[in-house]
Amino acid sequence: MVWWNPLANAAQPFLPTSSSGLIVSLLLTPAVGGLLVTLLRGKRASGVITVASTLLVLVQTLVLIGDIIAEKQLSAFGGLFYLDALGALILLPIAGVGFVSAIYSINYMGRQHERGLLDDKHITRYYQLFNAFMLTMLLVPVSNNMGLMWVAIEATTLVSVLLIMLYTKEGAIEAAWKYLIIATVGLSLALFGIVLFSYSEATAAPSSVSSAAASSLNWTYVSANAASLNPEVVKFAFIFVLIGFGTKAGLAPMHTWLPDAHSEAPTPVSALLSGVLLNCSIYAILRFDIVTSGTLGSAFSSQMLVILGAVSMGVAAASIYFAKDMKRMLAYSSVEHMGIITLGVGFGGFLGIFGALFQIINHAIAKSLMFFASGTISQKYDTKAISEIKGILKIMPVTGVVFLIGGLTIVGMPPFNIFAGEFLILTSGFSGGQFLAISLFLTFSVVIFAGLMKHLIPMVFGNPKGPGRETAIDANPKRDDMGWLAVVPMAALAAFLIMLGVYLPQPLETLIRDAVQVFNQG
Amino acid sequence: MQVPQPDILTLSSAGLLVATFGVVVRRSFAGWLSAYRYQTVVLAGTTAVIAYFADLPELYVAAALTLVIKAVLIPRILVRVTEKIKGEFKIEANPYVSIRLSVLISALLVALSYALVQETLSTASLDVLATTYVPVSVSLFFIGLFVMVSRRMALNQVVGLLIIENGLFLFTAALTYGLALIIEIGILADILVGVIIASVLLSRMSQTFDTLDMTRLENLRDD
Amino acid sequence: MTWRGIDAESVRLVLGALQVVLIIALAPLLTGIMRKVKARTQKRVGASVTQPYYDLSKLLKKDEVISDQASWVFSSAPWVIFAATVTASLFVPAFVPFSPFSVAGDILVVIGLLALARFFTMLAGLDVASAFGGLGSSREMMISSLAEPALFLTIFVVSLTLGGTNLTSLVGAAAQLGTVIAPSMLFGLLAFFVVILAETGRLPFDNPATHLELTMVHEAMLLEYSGRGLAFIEWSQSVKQMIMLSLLVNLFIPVGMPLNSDAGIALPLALGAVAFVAKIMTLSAIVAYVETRVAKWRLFRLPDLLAMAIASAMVGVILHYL
Amino acid sequence: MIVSTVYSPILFILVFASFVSGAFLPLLFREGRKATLASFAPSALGSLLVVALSLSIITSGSAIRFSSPLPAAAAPLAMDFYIGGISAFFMLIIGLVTLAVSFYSVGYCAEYYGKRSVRELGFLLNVFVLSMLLVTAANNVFTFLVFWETMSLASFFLVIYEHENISSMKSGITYIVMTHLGTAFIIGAFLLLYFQTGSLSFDVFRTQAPVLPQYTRDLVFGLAVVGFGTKAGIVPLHVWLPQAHPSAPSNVSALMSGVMIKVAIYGLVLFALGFAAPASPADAWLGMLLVAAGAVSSLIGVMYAAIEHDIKRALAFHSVENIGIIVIGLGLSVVFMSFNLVVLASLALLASMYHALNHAIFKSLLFMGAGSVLFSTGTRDMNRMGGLVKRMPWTALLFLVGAVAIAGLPPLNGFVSEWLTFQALLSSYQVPNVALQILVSLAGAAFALTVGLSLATFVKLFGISFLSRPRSEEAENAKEVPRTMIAGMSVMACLCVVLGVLPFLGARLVSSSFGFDLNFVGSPSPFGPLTATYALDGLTSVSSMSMPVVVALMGSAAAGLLGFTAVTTGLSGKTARRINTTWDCGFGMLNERMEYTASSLSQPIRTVFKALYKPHTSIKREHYSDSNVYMNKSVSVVSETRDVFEAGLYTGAVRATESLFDKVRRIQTGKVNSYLLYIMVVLVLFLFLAGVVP
Repeated sequence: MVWWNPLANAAQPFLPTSSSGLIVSLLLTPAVGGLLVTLLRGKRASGVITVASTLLVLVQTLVLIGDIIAEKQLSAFGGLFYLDALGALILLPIAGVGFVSAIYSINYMGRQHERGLLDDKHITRYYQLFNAFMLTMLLVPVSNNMGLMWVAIEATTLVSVLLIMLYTKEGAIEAAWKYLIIATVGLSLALFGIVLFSYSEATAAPSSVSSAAASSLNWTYVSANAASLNPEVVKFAFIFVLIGFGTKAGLAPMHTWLPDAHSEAPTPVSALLSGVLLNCSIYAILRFDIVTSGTLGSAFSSQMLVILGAVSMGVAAASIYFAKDMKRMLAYSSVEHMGIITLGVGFGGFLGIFGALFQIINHAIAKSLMFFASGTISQKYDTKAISEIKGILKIMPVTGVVFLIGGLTIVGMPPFNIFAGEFLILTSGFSGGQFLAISLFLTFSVVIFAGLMKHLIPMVFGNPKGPGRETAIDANPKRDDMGWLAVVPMAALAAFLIMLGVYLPQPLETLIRDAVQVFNQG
Repeated sequence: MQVPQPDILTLSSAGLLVATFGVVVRRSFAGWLSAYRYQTVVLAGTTAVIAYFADLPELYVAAALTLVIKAVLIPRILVRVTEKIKGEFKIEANPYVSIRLSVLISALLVALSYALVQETLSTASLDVLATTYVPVSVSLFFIGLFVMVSRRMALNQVVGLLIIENGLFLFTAALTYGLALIIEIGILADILVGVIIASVLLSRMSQTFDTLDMTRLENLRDD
Repeated sequence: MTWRGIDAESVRLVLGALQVVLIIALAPLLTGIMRKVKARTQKRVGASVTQPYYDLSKLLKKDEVISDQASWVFSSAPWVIFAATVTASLFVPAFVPFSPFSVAGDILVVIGLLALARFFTMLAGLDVASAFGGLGSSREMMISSLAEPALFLTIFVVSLTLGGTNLTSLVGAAAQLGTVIAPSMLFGLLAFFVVILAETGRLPFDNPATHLELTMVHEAMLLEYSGRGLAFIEWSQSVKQMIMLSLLVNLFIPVGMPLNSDAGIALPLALGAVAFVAKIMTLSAIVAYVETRVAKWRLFRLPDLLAMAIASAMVGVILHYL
Repeated sequence: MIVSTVYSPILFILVFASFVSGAFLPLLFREGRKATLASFAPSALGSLLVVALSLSIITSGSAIRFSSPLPAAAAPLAMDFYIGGISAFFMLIIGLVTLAVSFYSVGYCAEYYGKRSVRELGFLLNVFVLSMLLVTAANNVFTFLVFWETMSLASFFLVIYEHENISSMKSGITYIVMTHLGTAFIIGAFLLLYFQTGSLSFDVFRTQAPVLPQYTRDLVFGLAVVGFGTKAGIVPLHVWLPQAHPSAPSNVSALMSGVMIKVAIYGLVLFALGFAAPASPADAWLGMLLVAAGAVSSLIGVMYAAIEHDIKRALAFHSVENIGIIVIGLGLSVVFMSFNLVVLASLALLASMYHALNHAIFKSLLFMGAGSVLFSTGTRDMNRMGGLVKRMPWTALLFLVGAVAIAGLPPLNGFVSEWLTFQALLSSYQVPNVALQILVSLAGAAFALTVGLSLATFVKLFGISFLSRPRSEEAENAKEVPRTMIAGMSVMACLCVVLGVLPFLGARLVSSSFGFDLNFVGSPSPFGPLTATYALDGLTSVSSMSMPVVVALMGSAAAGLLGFTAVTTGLSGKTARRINTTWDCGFGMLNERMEYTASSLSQPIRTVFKALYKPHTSIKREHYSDSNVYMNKSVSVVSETRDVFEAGLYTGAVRATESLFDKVRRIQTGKVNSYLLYIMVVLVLFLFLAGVVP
């Protein structure tokens, strides 16, 4: 049952007829969007164009997913682009969060403009970069070639650095610099790994030395031949890839750039960075994990993944507990969730992978919601300091409620979706007998829960104005949620959080199941 | 394929290492840049040699592109962008690790790289190109990383990064005779854009912070 | 124990009813005897042993003076206290080794009912807004709550030795054991004796003969009562004393107690009743004598005494198990 | 348990629908009385249905089983429900208390009109009750955990309902964090079972319980005790309870103390007698662990209650005490079960569950009573109350009923379950293990002290709050609460009387819920006695207790006394009653400041147990002039006691954890160089690891 059929039918005249063409048009959409923004230049127009282009991306993604569910895999452009269920699963949050973020941008960037923090030129550049960012991210899951994927991921770094640099204040420059340096170093490690992978094929089949250069870096080829790779080389290749993409995915202790970059970026971008971009790197790790498991068996990569996952949770727990800055706290929470996803993949088994993939979607929704809410809140209070923000519910009732829901979600409270994912991961950990990792998981999640509640509850509840507290909130603040364009995206995301907590729609379930299948076939 | 002469290989790898050490021992931006340029030229030559022996015309293109982008364009961009930056910011006056110790450590890293390659890739049947260049490329990577870790000046870190990229390129060329050309172009484009962005950041940094010393960029931290 | 025969049953019922009437009627006499013994040992002549009856009848005739602060709690307390205490007495075998109601209530029910009476006494003390009442309740709270573990452990010892908590079967079992006193029971006896002193407000816990605010416990709570209400409470107090002493006599000193098999026969029953009267007189004489030998203890030394009782009962339990 | 028929879940769906409508209906109305009715009328209806449903399940011995209509994503995420006798028993508790609380809330919410949102309160309260019901109905791990946490969350929001109050918010955070910690342990217990059995269904857990390896059983049991113990408030995991329960609105306090901690007991029962049920004498120590924990909890709970002067906090500490008593019974049941003494195990379980039922009833009654006092006087401090018996006669009477019941005095229900618990403790001599015998008797002594102290505490609670002179203006001007509130309390007071006077009804209810043979408790008549049978050295003796007879005898004693006085006064002429002032030693100016207060009343107890309370007294003097220290202008004495568990155990543990994590987070130095170094180190480390590990 394809529940988006009516939507797809309506969009049909504007879409290429063949599914593989759809991949290309998917990539073209943000490119065209960016071009139009450059040409038209209006503040209002660029926003509308971006929303339209992301909407189009979303529609195309949904159609593509429908096709993937039906046909399992698609390829285009002479095998350069390839999409299967796993890639489609990553595509979904990119398109979804991208669209919501574009809507939110109109309101948020508009207000930043009103307050004189940004001028017209900045706004145009913002929307150009936004489209470029979408393009680079979309490129990651659809590329069949490891090298191309690497290029795309490196490109996301560069574009997002530019987005962070939109502000010229000290923090933004510092964050952008650290992000650029660390991510680039990390990614060059990943490229080492990719080359080693490629080499492991060459050594396995010496006759194909010359052809190795071209097709050997394709997923389709590598995963089919995983068993014949040189195990010794694959082992080291995986370590390089894991640490390299792990840096970009924000796994501790390579996560150091993440809190800076995510907290200094414009809020809609923070949402994309945390909710979507991290997934792209996780996706890369997943792909290489498939190959490595095919060559070495799953024990080796599992061990590495579990170690990194547990460390990430621990570091995130410590930092969340002592957080002072709202957005940094959320950024650390992303580190935590990347850790959880990594743990899920490391635990393995159907449930572990299913949980991890489910968690990718859950986290994308929850974290973008949290960043949107925090953006609205920090605009209202004119600060990001946790101690300065009190009584959100009294000033912004809707924002307060969704912020609370999001907060409870990211700490893994039922009946919200992240709990379901974490439960699956825990279950798989137990069935694998990984008791040390599980007890660390539980301990850290309790610490994170305690830390987040300690910060979140006084922010949401209480009185906005207290004795001895000087904030931008005047004595009798008007109840105001900063416009419907800010509220609607958050409310929609919150609805998804609750729905996915108790009920997973059939198509999404099939998609995740197929993605797990991709995993298990490799 | 023809078996290349060992002396060419040894010479070129020695040249690469010497250029790298040049970056380590020098204190000024101009010095680093010239060492880097020299290294890149040697690298392009080496790639051409590999292309010749492996008989891969694609690799010639990659070598040429490397020469143009890395040896010409990137230094030029860096020089152009950093023109306005005060001279004193371009000098590594007080690194975390002294220059003398840095040289020692770099030498150690070279040894480590050889050992590492010996350890990890011994089972695979490496051809003579790979046995020569892979350890060198790994040393470039480690030394580049070491430079980035031990230096305080932002410009020095950019140079460290560029050395890493060179190591990477050599690694690719030596081990798998390069990636597909389109990928190579993509990588080079990424590097180029990266350097441009880095230089824009550098000039903003010098305006905003009035320094390029990384010790001033420690405001975003948790305590 | 089975008593299926109708005749035996009705005899028991009659005897049991007689026993209850005797307990209620003779309880003030026991108080009088104790006062007399006390006076004698203090080289006083003392009032007649029937003096408590005169007191009661006088009080019943007198007008009541009620505090303007008192509520219905104050006025209902004497009724509740009396009803609870008298009901407790129904379950206690005293003159005869059984109680007709025993199947409906055991030793724990007896203690519960006495606690109910105490609860209302304490509330009544607080109700009249007098500092004395609060003082009495406060002290009673401490003493009674500390006496509770000693009492429970004593019951534990008794129940372990004799089986169950049903009073009739306990007394029957005690008679079965005869004069043999197990070491565990000896410690239990010691603890129970202390508990009786605490529960009935004798020295060194409380001086029943004084109204000094420094030393009062029980009397302080009753300070506002007069006339009929006071009569009820005084009477209940005597009954309670009677209950406690009967328990001690029949559980720990089963000398002369008719055996189960003799429960229906007149002679052993009569002998048993005589033995009981003799024992309880002796015991009250001992209590009275002890009272002349000790002074009232300082309030915060009392926990030491109770702790001793607890320890003693605990030793009893352990001795039983070992 | 024999499942004779399987009901259709239609009644349960109706229950679900009523609570859901209770949650969402008020959102359609404006704040005020209509919204209040819209949320509490459905909840009253729902709880009536729950009572009907659970009673029909219990009496018919049947069960309901159904699954969620929504398809689950993965098998572990399926929703599955099963309502058997045990679930039905706890549902009955929930239903009864919710019924009373729904009535009560209608009046109580009037306090909030115009101040804060009644709609929120109604929403949360309905969600809270519904989630508790669903926890007891859950039949697999995921379902249980989802509703368990929903329950925690809803109650947490209710605790911080008055969130402008900083202390309220703090106690809420303590609560939710501790309860989450508990949940982590519960997850551990469940998933360990999953590891062992390969299934997440409770059905499989039940059937696999006997073949569980010993160490798994021990571990699962331990984890469950810690997990559920946190929610139930077993010492030393109780720290949150006396903070959170009083902070909530009183109708919620009634639900939390009366019902929510019973849901934790349900979880404990699930493990102690089901998933990790004892199989051999080697498991006896698990039961003994519970007995010890219960004894300590009851004692510590009542000791803190004894010195408390905040009426709701005192009641919350009493919840700790009563949970202790329940746990003692449960532990004894486990001990007996492990020696295969089935009859005794049933007796102990009967005692425990009867007390759970009783505690739900009288504790909710008392919290509602305290809420009424709060409603009228606006204070929770007993030192500012007094004289309320004349101003709020109904509340006073109902509170007194609750106090008599909870103090374990005949003829009300508290006595019955404590009698049963005593019997269970006394019968421990049949356990063939001297160490256990002695330990149980020690626990018995602790239990006895608890009972004694709780009597004392309720003298204080009732006496200071309701009796003597008003100690403040608020108390002076207090008025009786609205009729709906009285009605809510009356329901519970009636149940106290019914379950006390007709204990056989309660015993029957428990035994048919838990499916054990009732032969040992006596003949099946509502007026019959409760009986416990002993076998000792061939001497069989019976202890029995018949509360109807006791009540009848008390009535006749009182009637007899009435007759006696009528006769005597008839002989000697009528006596008069005169009203006069309380005797004041001729001072003439007796006022409320001379009365005993809550603190002074409990002062002897505080002195006796000062080793535990560690009271800290500070005296502040102000002089007329600094030169003359003998002329005091004013002297103020502040005496406070600290919770030694909070200070000793938790503060230390939290500090240690914090300092550890504080070190970890400092890796975020702000230096890009060190960040790069981390990457390098991790790389080298992993390469090394890969080289070493084949």
